[in-house]
Amino acid sequence: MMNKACIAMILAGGQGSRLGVLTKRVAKPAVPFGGKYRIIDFTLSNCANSGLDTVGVLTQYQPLALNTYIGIGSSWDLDRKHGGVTVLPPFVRENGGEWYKGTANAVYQNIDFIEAHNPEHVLILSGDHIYKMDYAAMLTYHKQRQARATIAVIQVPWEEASRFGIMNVDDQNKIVEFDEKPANPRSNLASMGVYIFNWPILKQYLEADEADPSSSNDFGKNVIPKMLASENDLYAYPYSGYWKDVGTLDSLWEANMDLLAEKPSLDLHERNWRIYSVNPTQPPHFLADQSIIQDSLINEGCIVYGLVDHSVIFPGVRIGKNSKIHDSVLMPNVTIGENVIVSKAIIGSNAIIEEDCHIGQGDPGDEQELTVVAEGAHIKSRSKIATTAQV
Amino acid sequence: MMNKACIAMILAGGQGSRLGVLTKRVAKPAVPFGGKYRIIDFTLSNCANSGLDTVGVLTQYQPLALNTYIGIGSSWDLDRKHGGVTVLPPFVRENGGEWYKGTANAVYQNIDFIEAHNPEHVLILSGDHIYKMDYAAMLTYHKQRQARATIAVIQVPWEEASRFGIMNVDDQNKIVEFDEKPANPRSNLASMGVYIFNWPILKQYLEADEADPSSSNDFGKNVIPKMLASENDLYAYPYSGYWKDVGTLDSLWEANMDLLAEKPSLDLHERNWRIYSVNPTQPPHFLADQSIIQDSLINEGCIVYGLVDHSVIFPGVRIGKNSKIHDSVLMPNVTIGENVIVSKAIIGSNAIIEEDCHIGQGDPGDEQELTVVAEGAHIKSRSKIATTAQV
Amino acid sequence: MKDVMGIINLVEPAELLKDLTNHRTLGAVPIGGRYRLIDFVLSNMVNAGLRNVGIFVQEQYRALMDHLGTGREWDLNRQRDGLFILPPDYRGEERNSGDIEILHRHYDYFERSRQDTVIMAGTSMVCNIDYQKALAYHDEKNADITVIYHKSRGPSNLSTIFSLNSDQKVTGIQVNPLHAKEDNVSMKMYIMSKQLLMELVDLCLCRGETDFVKDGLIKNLSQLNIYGYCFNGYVASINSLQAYYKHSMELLDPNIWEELFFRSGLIYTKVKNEAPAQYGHKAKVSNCLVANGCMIDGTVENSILFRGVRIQKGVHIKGSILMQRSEIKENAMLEGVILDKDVVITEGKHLLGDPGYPLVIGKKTVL
Amino acid sequence: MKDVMGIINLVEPAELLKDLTNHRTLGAVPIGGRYRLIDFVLSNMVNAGLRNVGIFVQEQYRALMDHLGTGREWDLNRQRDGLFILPPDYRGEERNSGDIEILHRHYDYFERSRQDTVIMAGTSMVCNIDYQKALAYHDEKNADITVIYHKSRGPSNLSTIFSLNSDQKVTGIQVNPLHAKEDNVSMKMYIMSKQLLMELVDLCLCRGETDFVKDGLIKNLSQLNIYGYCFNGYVASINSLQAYYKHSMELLDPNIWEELFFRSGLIYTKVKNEAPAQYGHKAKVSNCLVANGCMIDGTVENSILFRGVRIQKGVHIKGSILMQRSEIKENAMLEGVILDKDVVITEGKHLLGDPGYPLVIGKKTVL
Repeated sequence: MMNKACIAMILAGGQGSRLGVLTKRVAKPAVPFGGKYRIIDFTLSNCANSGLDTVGVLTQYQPLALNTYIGIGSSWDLDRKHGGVTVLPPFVRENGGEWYKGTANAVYQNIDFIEAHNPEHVLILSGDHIYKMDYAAMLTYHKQRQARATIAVIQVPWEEASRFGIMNVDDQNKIVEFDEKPANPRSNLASMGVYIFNWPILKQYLEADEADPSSSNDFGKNVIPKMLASENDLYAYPYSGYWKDVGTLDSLWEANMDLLAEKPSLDLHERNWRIYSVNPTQPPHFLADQSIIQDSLINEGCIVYGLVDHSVIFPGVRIGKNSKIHDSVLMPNVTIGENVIVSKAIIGSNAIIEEDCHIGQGDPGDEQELTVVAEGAHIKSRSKIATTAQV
Repeated sequence: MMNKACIAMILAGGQGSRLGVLTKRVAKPAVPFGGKYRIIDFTLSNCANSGLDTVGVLTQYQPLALNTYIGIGSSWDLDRKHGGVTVLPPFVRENGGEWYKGTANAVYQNIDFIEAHNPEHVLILSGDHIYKMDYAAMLTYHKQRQARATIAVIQVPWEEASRFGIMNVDDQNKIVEFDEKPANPRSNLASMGVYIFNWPILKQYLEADEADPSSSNDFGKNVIPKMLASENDLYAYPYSGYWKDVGTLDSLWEANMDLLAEKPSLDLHERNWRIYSVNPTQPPHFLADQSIIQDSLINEGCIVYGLVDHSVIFPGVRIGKNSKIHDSVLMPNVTIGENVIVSKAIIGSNAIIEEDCHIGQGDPGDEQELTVVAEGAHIKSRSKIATTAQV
Repeated sequence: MKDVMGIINLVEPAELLKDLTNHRTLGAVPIGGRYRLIDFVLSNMVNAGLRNVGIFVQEQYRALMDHLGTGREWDLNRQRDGLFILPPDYRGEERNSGDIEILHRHYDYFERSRQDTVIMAGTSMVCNIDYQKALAYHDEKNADITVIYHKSRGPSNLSTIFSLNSDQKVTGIQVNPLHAKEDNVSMKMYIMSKQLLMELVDLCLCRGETDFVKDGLIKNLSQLNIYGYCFNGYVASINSLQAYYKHSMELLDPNIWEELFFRSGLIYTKVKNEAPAQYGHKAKVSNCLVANGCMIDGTVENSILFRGVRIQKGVHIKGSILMQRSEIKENAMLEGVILDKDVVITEGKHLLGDPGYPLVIGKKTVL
Repeated sequence: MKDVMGIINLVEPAELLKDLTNHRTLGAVPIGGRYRLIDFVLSNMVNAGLRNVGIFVQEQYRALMDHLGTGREWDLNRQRDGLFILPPDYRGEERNSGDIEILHRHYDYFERSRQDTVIMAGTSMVCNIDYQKALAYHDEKNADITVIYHKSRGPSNLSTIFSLNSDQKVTGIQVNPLHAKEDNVSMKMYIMSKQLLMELVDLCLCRGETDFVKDGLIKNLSQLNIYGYCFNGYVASINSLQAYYKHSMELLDPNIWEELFFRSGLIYTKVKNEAPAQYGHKAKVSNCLVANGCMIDGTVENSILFRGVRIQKGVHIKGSILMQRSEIKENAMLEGVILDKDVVITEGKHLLGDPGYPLVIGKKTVL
């Protein structure tokens, strides 16, 4: 097998419990996003577009949907003879099996997989961020500086900085300090959870981390701080562009709404950096005579008789006559009956909303909380769902 | 997704500890066999040749080699858009993760996978048997008899019957009794570990089995006996042809030697029932001027300067001048120096035997025990390895 | 299940679609917002379980090869069986016309294939048909050949018409009659044994005959048991530019949309990884089919927009078909127009065609 | 890494291989026990990281299409880029000969491709070359075109010969000279920018010229910076039946075997799922290359056996090349013979050719 200069390991094992009902049966990276995609599409497409052709996806929680979705990787042109996508679940060794204890432990347990490709560098990625990034450019940056590790960073609003892992850097972008969720941040450069390591060095730290019983075996909490304590050449790679950690229902909703700006900062139409995904087999959508659509994204296979305003509509959605959808996200195959009002809501896949329902707290334009209807829910006619609680 | 009439579940999780050093780093279904194949190729090829296109492979022990080997299933033409091969490792649910406790539990834990394909029938297979079988014919048999379950059986020599699960059948092939490894067998019809179930019925029994705390969650020990106790219509499907459970080193060696008969009962050349496998990229093998080859199988990429007699040679093997190989199996990329004698041995992949070594107990033709050299072993020159112990 | 192979015969008169077939074979003509004509017959075959499909092409088939690629979208990228594009591969000698010769050139493809039964079809009949039912009918009738037809009372001069007796046996065949008495219009789909097809091809060729229907079927009608299988679903026969426009507009009926795309199976096509269609603040769109990748900020009625069409503010479009990546700049107005791929309509331009004579603008035109 | 596309030009004089190219293009000629000529150049390109390869075919390319399939074996079955077989796709008009016209017919393929640099090669030069080194040389010399050559003192009448100055700049090109002074033999591999290739093709075409080397290179030699890159490895130039036989026999040298199949990368080919070769009790085989699927129970010396060859008891074979699925019945004797695919030699038959004039038995012959 060819020596692979750089391979990518995508951490996709998290349950994403803050996404509530949306992750009851699927892992967070498999949650639908943007009218067409699943969250992990962005990371996988970044890999494909960056020319990386060996990608390990570390799964643990409810992997079936993700496994089935990733399949043989052909949607991202990653169905390669050598390399390609490999889904890496926990497994049993001669002396028994062990679940992944943390992000670093997950990679540690797959040292054999990495060594089989004999890479110079390993790129560690999260499967649950929305962004477009050329990892090849980051690798060049890493090599030019002869860094031991490089961490991609983004400027976040100062008031949010304490939610992130914050880097303090010198004028060469060398990292001098790393604060995980600092109460009083001294910089607003947040780690994006995108790391490039020289493999021999990472391997050594993973082994040391594993041997440390007090470690929680996490990259951000353990491995990076330990590296910073003993190594000099860790660099921050400044990124500017759209980046969103869709860790909560509100941020998931916001990220969807971000796509509806006149010139969204995340351009899904860019021809040289396509976001690949599994394309369902659906005809173009049909808009009926009485339909009104504006400021929205609509995918194929939908039939719309009603009004869609400032919303994101996934494939196979049916919207009945006189129904009005405002500021909402309708996931695949949602059925909306007639005379329904949906306002600031996320409706999970395959949910059925019968006629004359009102989903959401108030009228469009009002300041409201988000309403979430679970995957597969069946809301009977004339129901009112207007709570912050998730149905 | 189309309703799949029948899907196959291959049990490939076993460690195969009786194969000793050969399964230290790979699961038993991934052990090389027949100069070219891995054991699981036979089951996968049977599936492909029987027209089954949805196959789940249940893995647990050291799955990396198997995962990498099966890859996207394209070697067996199972890289399909719908269905194809899916590797199914244990995983974590909302309430935690659980390893596979037994064969029945492994299938139980993947009920979601099976239901996603909505099959009428489920075929349960083992990944560690060597045989060719048309499962479509067995399914027809099952349907014709309107059976609840059908179990493939083969006549074994009476003196070996007590090693197997033995079926006692009536003159309609209806199973009246099942004895797991009986001391005094009343029939010599052994279960081949090939079962067809009507899915709704199997599901019900799997759920009942799971609820039974005293069960060891095994098809042979628990599910089949329970079914027999309460159902009428279980049939035996008589199979005649080559079938071998390569559960021990001796049986693995024997199965390899079986291929060297003038008309082997397992025909690897049959054009209408090809055994598919991952083909390494190797040129035709080269036999030098002084080489002598007889009664042997030799794969591509080998260079032979010595003598090969009644042996099975995998790809990439190099055999030096004046070396003699008798009654042996040389797995991929073994290097044999000059003046080496190998007699009744299995040499694991990538092993290096330096010049002037003697591997094996005696001279060819003598009654000898099998010698096994581990994968990657490096035997220094002038060594004598002649123990039943595995190096 | 019986093992059946598919033959898609692209030796079809394509000139009738005028500008749309200038640089592409009939099967490659775009339709329905994201498909090409061949997608329907090919998907129907795949949905009926066929795993070996040979596509006999004659000329202008490059766009078709691009579209089909490795056959992955139809799950036909296989080691054994799969999708075979069979070009004529001339060497020096003069070409004849007619499908017999093309079929004969690939005799070894038939020999090599393991299947006994053949479904042969063209691409001009757009429908969603369950071939399994027709195959069952073929067996039940013990027919030598089963021809599939539908009932249609339109002009017959571009159709093949069958006469049938009460048992559905074909008693007469007329090719392009000016005034047909019957309304049994051939869908140009044939089921027969591979053996019989090979015999008919060989027989015709050695007599110097060229046409499968006129020479192979009509001349042997008395010796063959040919039965008609009536398909009752929606059929769009794309045999003229007018028919192309008319049937395209019919897709704006949600019942036909449902039937054609979902009835017996899904219709597969090449994947493009386009984002969902984006509607701007000024968008007013009604009674339209819209594919992914479109960006719409104008008014569009009764129209079909293919993938990646861009419509700016102030634009007004009625009763038109806009193929892939058309771009309509501010304040342009189109009615009764068919734009081929990559057409740009500049600011303020007005174009007006007629449903009976739609205006076709050629590929890559900037107007 | 630079993004480079590959062009494999099959507009090559194939007649020189006589019976072996009766029904196949040169690139499809079997060689080395399991390969076809095209496998070498295609694998070299893939091993150098090329992900977009266009294969320009002219005629008799059906066997080639079968062999290449979806491109999976070369990992070129991709959504973006991949393997493109580009047939001439004539429409009515008369064909010219020459590679310029074929290249021009697929101008849009060049336009559509994202790569800036092109490696163009034929299939007659069998070698295992690291194109990355040649690409680095091309950059270092800042060449307009880099031509790859090797040193060879054989007869030059079937070769293109370069004259070079001390800086390796090409100062003269001779096509098939009877008596060449230099030994810089072209390997018919060219590196240049896509832009320049398109310009040269366009320039030649609009002047009515047909040949890339004679018209594109020689006539523009003074305006272009053409540099020669010398390849020092093993090269088999398959330009005649004698050369085919001679170079095939050279593969029985283990050093050449190692170099050709392992040196800079592996050589990929179509997979057949044959069992390992089986040697019987009476087998006596020495100095041979043997592919999988063979069953041998006779004596074979200094020969090459392709996949699935069957050799019965009492057979004696010397200095011969037996292609796929040849079957040699008991007591037959062959020497200096090339059997094309699927040949059957019946019991006791004797055949004797000469190394300088090997006897070729055509495909599917039963003798």
